[in-house]
Amino acid sequence: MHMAPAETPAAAAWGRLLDRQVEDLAMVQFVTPDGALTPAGEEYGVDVDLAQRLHRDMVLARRLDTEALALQRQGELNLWLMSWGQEAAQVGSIRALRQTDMVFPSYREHAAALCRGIAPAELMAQWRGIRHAGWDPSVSRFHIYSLVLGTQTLHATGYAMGAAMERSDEVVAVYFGDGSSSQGDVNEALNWSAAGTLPVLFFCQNNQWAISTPTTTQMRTPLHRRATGFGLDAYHVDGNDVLAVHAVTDVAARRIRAGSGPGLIEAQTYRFGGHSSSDDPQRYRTQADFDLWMGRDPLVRLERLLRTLGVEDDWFKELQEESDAFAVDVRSACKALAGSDLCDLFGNVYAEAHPVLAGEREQHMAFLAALESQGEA
Amino acid sequence: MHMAPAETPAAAAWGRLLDRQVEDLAMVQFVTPDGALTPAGEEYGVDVDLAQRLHRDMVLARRLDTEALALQRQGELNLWLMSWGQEAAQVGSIRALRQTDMVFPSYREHAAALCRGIAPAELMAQWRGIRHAGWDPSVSRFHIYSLVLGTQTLHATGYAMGAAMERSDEVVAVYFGDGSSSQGDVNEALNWSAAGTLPVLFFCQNNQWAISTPTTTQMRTPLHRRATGFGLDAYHVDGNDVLAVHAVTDVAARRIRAGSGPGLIEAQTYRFGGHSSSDDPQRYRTQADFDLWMGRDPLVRLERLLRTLGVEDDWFKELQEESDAFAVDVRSACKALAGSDLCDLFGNVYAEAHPVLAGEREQHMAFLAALESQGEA
Amino acid sequence: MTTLTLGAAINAGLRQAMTDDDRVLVLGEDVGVLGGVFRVTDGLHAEFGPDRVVDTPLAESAIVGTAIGLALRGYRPVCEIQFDGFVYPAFDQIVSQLAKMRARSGGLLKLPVVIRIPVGGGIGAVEHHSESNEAYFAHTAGLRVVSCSNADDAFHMIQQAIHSDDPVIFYEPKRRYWEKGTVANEPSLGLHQAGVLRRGTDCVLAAHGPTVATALAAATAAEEDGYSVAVVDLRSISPLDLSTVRDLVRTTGRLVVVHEASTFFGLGAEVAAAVTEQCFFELKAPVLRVGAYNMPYPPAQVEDHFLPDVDRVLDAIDRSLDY
Amino acid sequence: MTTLTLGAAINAGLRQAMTDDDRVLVLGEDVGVLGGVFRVTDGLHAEFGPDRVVDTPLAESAIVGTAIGLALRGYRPVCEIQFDGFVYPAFDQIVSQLAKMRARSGGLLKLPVVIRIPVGGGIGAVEHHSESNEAYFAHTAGLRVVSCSNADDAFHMIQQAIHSDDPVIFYEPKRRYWEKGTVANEPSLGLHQAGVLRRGTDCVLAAHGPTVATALAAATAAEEDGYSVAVVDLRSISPLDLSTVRDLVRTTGRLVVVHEASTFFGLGAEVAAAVTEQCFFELKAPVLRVGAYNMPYPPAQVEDHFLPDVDRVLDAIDRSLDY
Ligand SMILES: Cc1ncc(C[n+]2csc(CCOP(=O)(O)OP(=O)(O)O)c2C)c(N)n1
Ligand SMILES: Cc1ncc(C[n+]2csc(CCOP(=O)(O)OP(=O)(O)O)c2C)c(N)n1
Ligand SMILES: [Mg+2]
Ligand SMILES: [Mg+2]
Repeated sequence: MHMAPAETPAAAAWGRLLDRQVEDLAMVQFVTPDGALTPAGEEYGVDVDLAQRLHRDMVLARRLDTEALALQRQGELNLWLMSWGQEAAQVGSIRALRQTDMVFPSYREHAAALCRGIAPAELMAQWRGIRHAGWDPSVSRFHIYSLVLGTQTLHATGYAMGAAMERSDEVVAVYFGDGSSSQGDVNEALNWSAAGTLPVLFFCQNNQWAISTPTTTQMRTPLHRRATGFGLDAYHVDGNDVLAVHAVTDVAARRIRAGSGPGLIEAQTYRFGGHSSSDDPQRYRTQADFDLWMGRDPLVRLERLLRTLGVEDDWFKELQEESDAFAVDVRSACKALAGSDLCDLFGNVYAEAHPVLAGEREQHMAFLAALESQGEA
Repeated sequence: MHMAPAETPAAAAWGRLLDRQVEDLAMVQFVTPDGALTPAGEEYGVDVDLAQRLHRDMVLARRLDTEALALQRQGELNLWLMSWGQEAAQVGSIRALRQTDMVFPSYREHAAALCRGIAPAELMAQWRGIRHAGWDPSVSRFHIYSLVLGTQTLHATGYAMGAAMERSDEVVAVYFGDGSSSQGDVNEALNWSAAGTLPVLFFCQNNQWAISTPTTTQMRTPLHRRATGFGLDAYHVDGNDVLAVHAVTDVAARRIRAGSGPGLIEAQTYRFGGHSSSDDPQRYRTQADFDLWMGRDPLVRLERLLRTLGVEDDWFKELQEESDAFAVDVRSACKALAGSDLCDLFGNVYAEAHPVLAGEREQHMAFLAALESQGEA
Repeated sequence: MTTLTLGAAINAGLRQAMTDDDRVLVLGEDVGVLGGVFRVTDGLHAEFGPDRVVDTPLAESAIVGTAIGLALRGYRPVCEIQFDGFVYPAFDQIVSQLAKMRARSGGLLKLPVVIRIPVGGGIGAVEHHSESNEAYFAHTAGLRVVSCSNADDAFHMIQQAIHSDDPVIFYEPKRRYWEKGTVANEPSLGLHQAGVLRRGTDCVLAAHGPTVATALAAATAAEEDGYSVAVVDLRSISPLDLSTVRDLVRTTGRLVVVHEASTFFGLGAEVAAAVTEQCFFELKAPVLRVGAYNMPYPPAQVEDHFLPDVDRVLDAIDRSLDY
Repeated sequence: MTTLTLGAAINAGLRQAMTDDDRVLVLGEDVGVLGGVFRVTDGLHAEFGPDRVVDTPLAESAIVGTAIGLALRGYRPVCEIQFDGFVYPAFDQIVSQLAKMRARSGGLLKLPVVIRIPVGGGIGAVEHHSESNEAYFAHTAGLRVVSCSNADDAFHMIQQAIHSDDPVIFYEPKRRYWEKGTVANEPSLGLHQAGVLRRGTDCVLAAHGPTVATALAAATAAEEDGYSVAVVDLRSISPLDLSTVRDLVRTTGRLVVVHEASTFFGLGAEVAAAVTEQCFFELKAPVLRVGAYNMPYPPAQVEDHFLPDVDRVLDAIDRSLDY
């Protein structure tokens, strides 16, 4: 990995200082892309019922994504960021947490959000430009999306300070991307949570790209290795293998609940779509790369495994029907989404009375009234 | 280090994921506190001439510190931050670099600054409130002090981007403290320089305190371990052992020049004084701690070694005389430091013409003139 | 009724707030064992323990970012930023997260976070330790910005800020920390009300925080020259209590705004624009501004010439009266 | 003389500057292979290579911090911030380092860094993608802040900004990226001069960047109602070219400032305060401001009601004329 230095006596004598490089963690995988169990998968065993539930979560999430992209193309949404390809990472992790564990998502966690009972309409409201955030985090225990990259890792850390103070056995989970890990905030959060032995689970979906920027531009070593350096328990998992993700998250969460401090899971995955509906990934990545990863589709692999394990065709058909019905709901829910008036928003800024804003609201109402009377005149 | 998780089959099976913790690097030491060579020191050998030069640097630096603190107590300086106790870390490292290597200091690197030919008056100007920075970095290749913690690590990284682009064999060195390592900027710099294989040498003086906050509050693992996680070559050295610091810096610099990417040296040290002349360290640390570290004084240890190696009393006496003469110069230089007028500062803000500021300058001059004529009237 | 320094009054206010409500936490660099570099949190660590008075790692973005997380969990964190010039690493968390999160959530979330900032010059400090940055936060919708100038206000305003369900930037005039004043048992004004310290018929001076004393001294000096000058302590910078200022200006027709920050895009501009709009026909002279020149805070040796002082305020009053 | 979109004009200006001087570098997120999310750096990576067009890691503080290091080594870096709302993580490096380093060094160091920011609303974007934050930087001594409104200015101003030995915040009105205009071979104005786009005798509109077109449209509409309205494109926000504005105001006695940022502590306040001070007796009405309300930029669905539009400008003209 390193170029040899000019060999001097000093360098020769002290070069060994550097020998103790950290080894990268092997990636945990239970199911191969063609649906076979790995030795680790065999050892762990498969809970078929769980696997079916996870599969259903993934199928519906993918359907939402497909429908939403289509709605964007039809002009019903301003923008959509697909989680396509990352369903296993999201579903596997969130399903291994308790419903009461608070989650701080980034902005691509639609599959995770659905698992927390957030409705498609609530998810789409933001991208239709109706609201900045569509759901109530106190109900779903799923915080609103954070679009300023990495900021949410500190919110999770603070939330976990509270949990630690209260001696609660909660885990506070936070999602972020490979690109975001270059932000100061994320590193402050890793360090702060480690120093404070806080119950935070950092979950990085390493989908290998930050818009057009590959992970190799962001970092020299894999993120799980960096996390170890900060003193977190780090895990490296095949992010397209929902069973492995679920198992690793389960282990990590147990350790965190037991008080061992924060953990980080790096889930190796790939986004099949563009960064967003505005992005054309062909400008920066190859068809070969895409094809390679298409061969590692999380849904295909689990379906193969399930079929091998004897899940019948009927079950898949029923799921397909459920998914079709869901798609109809998604489309109509999207189109039904109508927003509020600008006038209503003045009241959302401050919790308490605010004379400047109140004055501006009045001014705005007067302006509208004048406009209207002009229109009439 | 970690609490045991509730033992479940999953945890048992996958607990081994965590076994590969990074080992902390042993601290390199050549000279023990009582002046004896360690086996490593024996193996490396002592260049007595170099050792004498380093000792002289340290003695003068300490003298500057003592005088400056006295001057502060007399009201001649507004503030002073001593490098007392950290002379070996600073002198050993900067003397292992080339004079042409650019250095980005923090704010406590007076010993290093003196080695770069910066005059005591230039150093004291800032703390007497005369100027914000007292020297010309293009002459000393020692950037102005950065008081906003950690910001300079990114400047060094950018400077090194230029060096890398030009295929130069420079090293860009940057000093910072243990506390500062919690800042986002420092971690962005570690990551960015590693990702870009840039010739930056990060030098952390871990003096165990950030004002009243101990290193244990800042981080869970030692900094050199974190650096390894980011993919830097990391070194851990006894920062009170000037010969070890010099040797380790030499190795690190050679590797960096050879193109292996950034390195980080963590120098274990202690500040004997308060954080600044305004600080009372007895509020937060114990006498026992202080006494322990007093027993590890970098100057005492090197003097013992030098005497063992046959350096004569005369040499130490001459050095004492030089130091006394230096002290006289320091005091008179300080008192001679007079500043500029506010009026002169308007021209320092922008390199090019600026009508708003020019107008304000005129306004100010008119005000002064009016005031004067009133005074006369 | 008791006599305290301004610094001790904030300390007492924090203690009171922490006693009244155990969801109130204090966090920042060196706020615990040391009691803060200005000793404003002195004794709180001993009294309330390390869970409620948290010595944090050295990272301002994280101080504010974790405070947001704590607030989302129901706590009322009070962050200390050690010096004005060190708030910028937290700017993103303050401006994009703390300020906007309530609006972003459609009014669902509340963020009762207070950020205490010792502010301004006059103590002979090195660079980055004497800044006045209220304009950045006042221009940021979603924040409240207040500034205390004396012990009584300090004691009450810090508690009112903590009681507020909105985020509050709380400025403490560091060169006035050691000035004593009497502290009443009850506050006489709401957090966002300006206080009229002195009535006058010729001209109004509006100031806040560290320059209130300067304005009062200037008013006294002007009196000797035969002018009757009113002084209003704005106390709240966002929202501004314009009606109090306006009422005074309607009598005098003249207003001078005094602050330490650069005048360019500063508080004086907002006050001038708003008052002029509302009192256009009453104004006998344009609203004048006395503040910093458009340059970074200079070295300590010249700060006395840089800071708005009585002479510069008197000069502005003269210019106003000359119209 | 050629016709380009505003975005393509900046691209051409960057290419010209890079061709003229090989110390000019471009760095930012996705500026290389992709050519930026708005394609403003399209083709530069292919033409100048990865050393001079740098796809950076995702860290704004580091983008500006390393640009400072590059500038200290003699380069002239041009940073791209992907969207207005993402400049805040770099705020500390901009405000404490980039802006102040020259003054801190006693005038020894120079920092020729340009920070390009696509700014403002109107493209139906999600939160944090439609902000107008010029006031923060204008209030920061040591920076220059400019804003282009059309292709011709875009082409020349980006080059003038790069030639400047001072740090320049360069605003690009993102909703105007696709608007075409003719580009002259030579600039007609200096970087910090305002441009008079339209003369008029009843009222002056001052705008910059995205609202210049709004102001022009309003002036045209007002003409139909029989009013003669002048329009000035401020172009430079710091320093402000007050003399050009003042000259126009001396004829009309009325001024309305139009911008997308919140009026509270915004550009309009500074212009109002300064112009009122200098034209007190000429003003027939207070300087009026049309800008954002004191709230975070709202969801896209209502942005048309939020952004200053022709109706709101006309309303302000009416109010001004009513005095
Ligand atoms: C602070 C900040 N800078 C820039 C952006 C613009 N941006 C949005 S997403 C993105 C890439 C994020 O990559 P990654 O973290 O890997 O997440 P992914 O999109 O791959 O899920 C960028 C640069 C932003 N949202 N926030
Ligand atoms: C961004 C920022 N925050 C806070 C401070 C105030 N401050 C000055 S020095 C210091 C402690 C620094 O500790 P460390 O980095 O270990 O350096 P040392 O003083 O021990 O050399 C603090 C908190 C600062 N200068 N900059
Ligand atoms: Mg990614
Ligand atoms: Mg330290």
